[in-house]
Amino acid sequence: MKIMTCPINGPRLISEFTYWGECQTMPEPADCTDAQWADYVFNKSGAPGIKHEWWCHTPSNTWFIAVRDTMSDVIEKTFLYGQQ
Amino acid sequence: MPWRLLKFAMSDRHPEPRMFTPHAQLKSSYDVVIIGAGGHGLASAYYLARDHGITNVAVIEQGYIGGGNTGRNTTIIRSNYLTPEGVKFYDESVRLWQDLSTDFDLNLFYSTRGHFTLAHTDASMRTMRWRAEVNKHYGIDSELVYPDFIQKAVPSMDMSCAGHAPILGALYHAPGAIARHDAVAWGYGRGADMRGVEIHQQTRVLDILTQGGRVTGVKTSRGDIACGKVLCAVAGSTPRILKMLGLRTPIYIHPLQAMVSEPMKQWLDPILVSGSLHVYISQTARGELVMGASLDPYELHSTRSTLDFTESLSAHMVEMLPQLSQVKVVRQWAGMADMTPDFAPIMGKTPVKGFYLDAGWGTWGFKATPVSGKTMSYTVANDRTHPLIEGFAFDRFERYALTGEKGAASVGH
Amino acid sequence: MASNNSMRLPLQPGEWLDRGTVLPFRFEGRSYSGFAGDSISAALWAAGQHTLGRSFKYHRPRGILTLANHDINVMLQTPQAMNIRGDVQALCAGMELVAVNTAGGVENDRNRYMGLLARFLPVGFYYKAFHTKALFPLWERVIRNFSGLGQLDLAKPALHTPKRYDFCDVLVIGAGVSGLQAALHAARAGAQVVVVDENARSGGSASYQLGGNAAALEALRELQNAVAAEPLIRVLTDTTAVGYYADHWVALIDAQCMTKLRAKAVVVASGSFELPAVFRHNDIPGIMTGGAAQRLINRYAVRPMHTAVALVANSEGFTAVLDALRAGVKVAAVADMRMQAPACAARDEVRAAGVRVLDGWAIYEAHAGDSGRRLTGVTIAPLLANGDANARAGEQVACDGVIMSVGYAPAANLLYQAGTSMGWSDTVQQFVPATLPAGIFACGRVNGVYDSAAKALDGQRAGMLAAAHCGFASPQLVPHVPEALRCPSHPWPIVAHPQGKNFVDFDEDLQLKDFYNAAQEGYDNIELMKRYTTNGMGPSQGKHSNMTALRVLARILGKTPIEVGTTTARPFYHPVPISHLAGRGFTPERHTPMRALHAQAGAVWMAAGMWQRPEYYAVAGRSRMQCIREEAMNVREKVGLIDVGTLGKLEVIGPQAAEFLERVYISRYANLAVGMTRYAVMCDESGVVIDDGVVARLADQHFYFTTTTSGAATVYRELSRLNTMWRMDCGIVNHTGAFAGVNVAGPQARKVLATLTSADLDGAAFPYLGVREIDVAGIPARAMRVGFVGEWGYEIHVPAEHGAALWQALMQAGAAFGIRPFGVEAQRLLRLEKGHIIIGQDTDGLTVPREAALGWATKLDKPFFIGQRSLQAIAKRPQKQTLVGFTLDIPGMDTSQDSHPNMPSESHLVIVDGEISGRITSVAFSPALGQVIGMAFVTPGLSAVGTRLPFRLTSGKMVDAQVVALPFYDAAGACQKEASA
Amino acid sequence: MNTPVNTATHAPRSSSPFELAQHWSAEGTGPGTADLTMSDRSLQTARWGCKGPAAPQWLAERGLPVPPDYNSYRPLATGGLVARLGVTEFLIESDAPTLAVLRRAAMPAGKVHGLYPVLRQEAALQLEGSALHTLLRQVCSVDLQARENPPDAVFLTTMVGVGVTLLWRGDALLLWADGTMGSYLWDTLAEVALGCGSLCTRPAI
Repeated sequence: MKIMTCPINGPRLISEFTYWGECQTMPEPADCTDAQWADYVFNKSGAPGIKHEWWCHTPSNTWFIAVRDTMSDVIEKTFLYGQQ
Repeated sequence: MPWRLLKFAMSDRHPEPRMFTPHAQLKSSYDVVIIGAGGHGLASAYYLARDHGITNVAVIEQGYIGGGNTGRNTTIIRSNYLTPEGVKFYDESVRLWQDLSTDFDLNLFYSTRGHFTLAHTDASMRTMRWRAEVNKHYGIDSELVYPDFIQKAVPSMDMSCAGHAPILGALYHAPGAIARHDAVAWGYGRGADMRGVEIHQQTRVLDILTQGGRVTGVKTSRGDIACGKVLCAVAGSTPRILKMLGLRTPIYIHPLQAMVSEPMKQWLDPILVSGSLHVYISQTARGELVMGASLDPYELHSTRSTLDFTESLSAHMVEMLPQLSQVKVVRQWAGMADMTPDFAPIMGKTPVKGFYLDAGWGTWGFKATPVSGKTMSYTVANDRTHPLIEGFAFDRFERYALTGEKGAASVGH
Repeated sequence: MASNNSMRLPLQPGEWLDRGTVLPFRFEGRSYSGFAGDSISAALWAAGQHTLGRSFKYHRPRGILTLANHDINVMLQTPQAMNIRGDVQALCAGMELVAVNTAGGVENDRNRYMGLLARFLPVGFYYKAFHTKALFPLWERVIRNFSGLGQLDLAKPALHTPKRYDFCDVLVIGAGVSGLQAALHAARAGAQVVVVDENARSGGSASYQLGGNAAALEALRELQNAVAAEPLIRVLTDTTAVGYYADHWVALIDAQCMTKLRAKAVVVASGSFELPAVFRHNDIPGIMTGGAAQRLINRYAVRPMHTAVALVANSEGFTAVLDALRAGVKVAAVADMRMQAPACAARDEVRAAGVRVLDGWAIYEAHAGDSGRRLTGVTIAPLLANGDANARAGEQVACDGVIMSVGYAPAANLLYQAGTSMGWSDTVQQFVPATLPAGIFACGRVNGVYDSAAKALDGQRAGMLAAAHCGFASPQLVPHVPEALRCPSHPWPIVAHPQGKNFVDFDEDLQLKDFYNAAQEGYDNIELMKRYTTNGMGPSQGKHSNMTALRVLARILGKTPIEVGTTTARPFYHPVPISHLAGRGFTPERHTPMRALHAQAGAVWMAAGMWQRPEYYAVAGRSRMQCIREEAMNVREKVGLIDVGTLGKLEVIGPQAAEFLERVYISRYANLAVGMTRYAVMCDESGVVIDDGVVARLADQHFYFTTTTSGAATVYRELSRLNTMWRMDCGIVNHTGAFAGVNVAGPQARKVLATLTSADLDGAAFPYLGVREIDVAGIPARAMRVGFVGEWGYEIHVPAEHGAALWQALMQAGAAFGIRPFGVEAQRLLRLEKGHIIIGQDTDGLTVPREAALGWATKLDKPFFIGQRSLQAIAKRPQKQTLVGFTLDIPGMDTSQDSHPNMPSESHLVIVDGEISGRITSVAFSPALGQVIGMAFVTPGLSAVGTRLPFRLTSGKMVDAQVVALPFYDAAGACQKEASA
Repeated sequence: MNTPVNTATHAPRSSSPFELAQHWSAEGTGPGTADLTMSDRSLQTARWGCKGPAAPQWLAERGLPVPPDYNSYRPLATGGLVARLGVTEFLIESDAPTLAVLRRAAMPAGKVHGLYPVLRQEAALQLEGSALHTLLRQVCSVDLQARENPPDAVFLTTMVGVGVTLLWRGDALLLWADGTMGSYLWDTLAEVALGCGSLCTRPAI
């Protein structure tokens, strides 16, 4: 099974983790149109590429960021939010 | 012995003509370019040529005919959906399915087996009754059945699922069927080919050319093509193509895996699906058991296999059907499912004039092959959205007008 | 009739038999005996039994082909198991074997006439006919009855085998000479090594390819001893590496269980598959590969045949001939397909033995007697430049066996799975690794290395590099492996024949012409050809046929094999029983600390996610529904006790705790007074309702709040993520499992609690919706005045270790007041009477607050909350549906019954003017109100109080309900709070 | 208002809230002779926890040995231990009075900025014996006996589908899991253990 390396708990089976999805930047709710907001809520950059994603090591409830190639499934690095 | 087979006995040379004409190169322009020679793309080409007289069409395929999800799915065909738009759409599809073998003069092994969606909780019983009521309202043969009925259909099933998830009932859909998936693409391909459509395999789309928000052509690995209309029917590759046009959709790609057993004598008539256990199983005409589960848990644009998939699928299978312990699995594989947030496809026109989308097929695309071809060919030919697919419009998300199919896709098969 | 052992040889130097242990068994009703160490096929062959199976499509007699673990000519059935492969499956005493897929036995299979129909059954025949809509179901039944191999025993109980995890530095797959050398040198560098081999013993081809020279075994024995003496090496025989997965995760299968092994590096030394030659009738029993003949002789001490003709194209073939000669086989002729065969010792030895060797000859066709069950001879003929045989110049040679040794295909399945890109070597005429992924190494035949000295060096090289990859000292000197000088595989081991029956894929009965015809029909792409012909789709997954099919396609297209490419090699390398994959199957269950007490009280359990909860408490002589209604009435009239410990229980602490809650729930909490609680609804970003609960403010910076039972884990996880991102000055604690919780409710609730606490329970001191930290029965507790079930009630939370004590204390104290425990169903009824929704039942995946009558709770004017912006957008759009309450009178309904023909169920539809206009989300008979009540989503036009709602029942019958205002019971809330409040 | 909620020594406690007791010594073999001994420590030692950015400093100020590394532990002279779970969360096992002092100092929640008290009600087990290796190979995907593991390591992982906290104390493996999973975990480990040899189950002594 694939290994994911939690910045705190180290390398573990990826089944110990919960995938959330790609990190997004929220538009300022006050000054964006309904359509812009819907784009943020629903649309994704679905094409393959190297993405920053939220992952959680479930047993320890550790959230972190994984930089992953969604084509090759190679995980380039993982780090705690804000530490990169 | 049907006469058709006699030909083979009589003639020393193989009498069958070529199904797909090879084309040395692409023409400089076509009326319509269809990206993707899977079931949906070829069906659209077929109906464009047959029903709308548009034959100057090129189907561009980066791999080979039917090599994508058409050849990787578990071939289940049903129409017992949850929303009116879903039910009407898939019902039309099932109607078309039943005549395809004759239309094509090619046996698709369309086999009506009956389809059980098992419910293990009262919550899912509510969903099943909801689906049954909506289905019946639109004349679909679909009903809520109870354990005794299910046990009769599959006497060897452990109704308690090893005591972990007792079966309370099921949605039974008598018309539920399976078919030989590759043959569907071949049939549509041959039909389109006979009517003058060009199928270009091993041809990769590099870019889609536009001018003033309207499609003007396609750049491919074998040269550029001018065309006013492009239909994109590429399932797992959809986001990659849309990126060329700067179009954003909610579509996300997760692998969907399946596995197949050694052949054995027939014993399983119906198709079984369990939402709670996330498994489904049916037996092919060859005697193999085809088994699948729910989507992989994270985005991946690859068809790699995982061991944990076979482990959890097997564990759940054995709870439901203990005798499977002794069955051997010979092969596992995967496809790339293009999922949407409301478990309904995205079909029809897009913000780019002349660019039509047939995507968001997640885990339910195979059963929709004929009706997608029908409705998309209509939409492309008339530049007018076919009534059956109005609910699946590209812009429904920004209108917060999602379809309510989510409830139907506990496990989307 | 008892069997002889006519083909058994005297003791062989390397044999695997324990001749002391005789194993009697039965095959197709006849008695046989073999020795411990025999494979089933070997034991039958030793007894002169030649028809061991029937082919898949034409039901042709089949015998031994390769004996290499992928020989599906022999698929057997016992009362215990199906699809047993006789080629390597160890013989056991008392086996009751029959061949699969025959009608009336393997000798006189009534389906053999299928062979006569061959002309009518061209490639893809089943696509070409039988599809008249009316007739297909009939044809299909016929086809389904023919298809399939073994018979599944439907009565067989589940088998629970354990699964193991394992770890090592270097995993070596294949215990042949190169694999053992790799293991030895990796271990000597300090690596922990595991070696696996699918065979019963290590040694690989070196253990049977002796070339008539038993001394050849000595070198192997030394190597095996060196490995055995190395403490860092574990050798696992009878163990198959069936799949390679990400990050060197390899599935190992043995008879007992699956082991999931994590290695730091993997050496693939899996050898090669010997390929059958293609000529007419190449499947008659008696025709086998050189490897099969040598395994029979040197492992199982069985003479493969009396008189042989050998068809060879490599020196391995001559070693097989030498082994055969030593075993007393008369070799009538050797047809060497090569025009000029390179000099080779074995070849000279064969000539020296007086055997006739014809260069540039091949077998044109084989001849059978005894209705195809027995080989009687072959026609050999010289080859023309184009690879065809010149039949006219041919001659017939009598023989009862053929030894084929014309080439190999690498057993590269795991290399492909690992992502190796393979290249083509003209020198050895096979695919060899071009680019290996990090940590993957290959050696031996799979790496294109065939000469034994070179194989040893190649193994040493791979072992040293693998150890170095794991961080052990890099080797000073990595041995150089000499280039191959000879070619073990013939580029075209195929002889065309006008009448066909020259099989390429034995699993699927595919003949040479099928491939030409498929290509003619347009399936001239390796993947399409596979799918159309079904080549490689059988049980052996094309291990003996894929390479030949690829050669045929390459010739048709005028391309090189590398241009044609291969089909994707996926797991499994070898079939795996589902029992092994399933293992024990762990299904975690959660219980509150009151579990035993519920059981004593007669709880009937229901699953709520992982939790087990009392649905209701059974009472003798009462129906389920009676129990539920009586439990509910007892709450209305006296007092009831329910275990609510499964609710999610979270805390948020810190200066920004209130602000945090305001951002994740739709209501306000900054203005919530200390000591008070407030209902809380959570939405997702799109404004859909996803969870609800109660927020209690214990201190200015300390909030305790509940979530739904099913939502607890995900809500806690998502809140943690949000706070990781928001960096607010507060912390979230998950106390779901740490606290037990009960709700004591009913007119007598206060009196019951009063007997257990010193706290002031007066409405003024402890008002409705208040929260207090008090002692209950000496247990420190958090008590909340809640109204979920619509009576005066206290939700009491205590540390889990005191949960059982709390429950017992309340039941004892309540006895005098007629307390009864009530379950989930009674609670659902009670809350319905109060018009309280249940998230997930009275809402669905698209419900926004205003639709679920939660508009009052939604504070769109707050600075921010999750879902707010979407709700603002949605607010501008027309509402699709509204949740309303309804009542329905069913005159003369027998309330002791669970249901009534006129009683609607949840999910029944509202039908107005033939259109679907709504759906019931909750419905029940209310004993308190004496009528059927419920909630339904309806189109806004139907939401006005008094509107008639026509429901369609399952039967199709229509019943009318009335829209009424919510709640149904005690609208003023007089029962649950003091008049003043 | 806001008196600390936690294990109060005077409060009545059910024999074992995790219902492990009923299975004690079901298999009969004595601790000395069994291949595997499984003990229920749930109620044998008092337990308390806290987390938050201020936690390490705060514990140090109270004279507790704060493990410097994430996921490591320090033994207490009294026989208990301080385990650091991740970055700023701590699980403390000690005698009730010691913990009561800590608890009072931390309460009411919010009093100490950046310190969040955690009520610890885990099922706590101890596993030891010659068959332990065989058992772990079947239930844990982490190589707990790997050469490179530091002796004071704490592991947060899953076992038979349950989130667990693990550490080695000598040859014995200490295990904590959510109390509501306690009986499932106990039963399942016992079942697997029986497949690995003789088993002795008992309350911790």
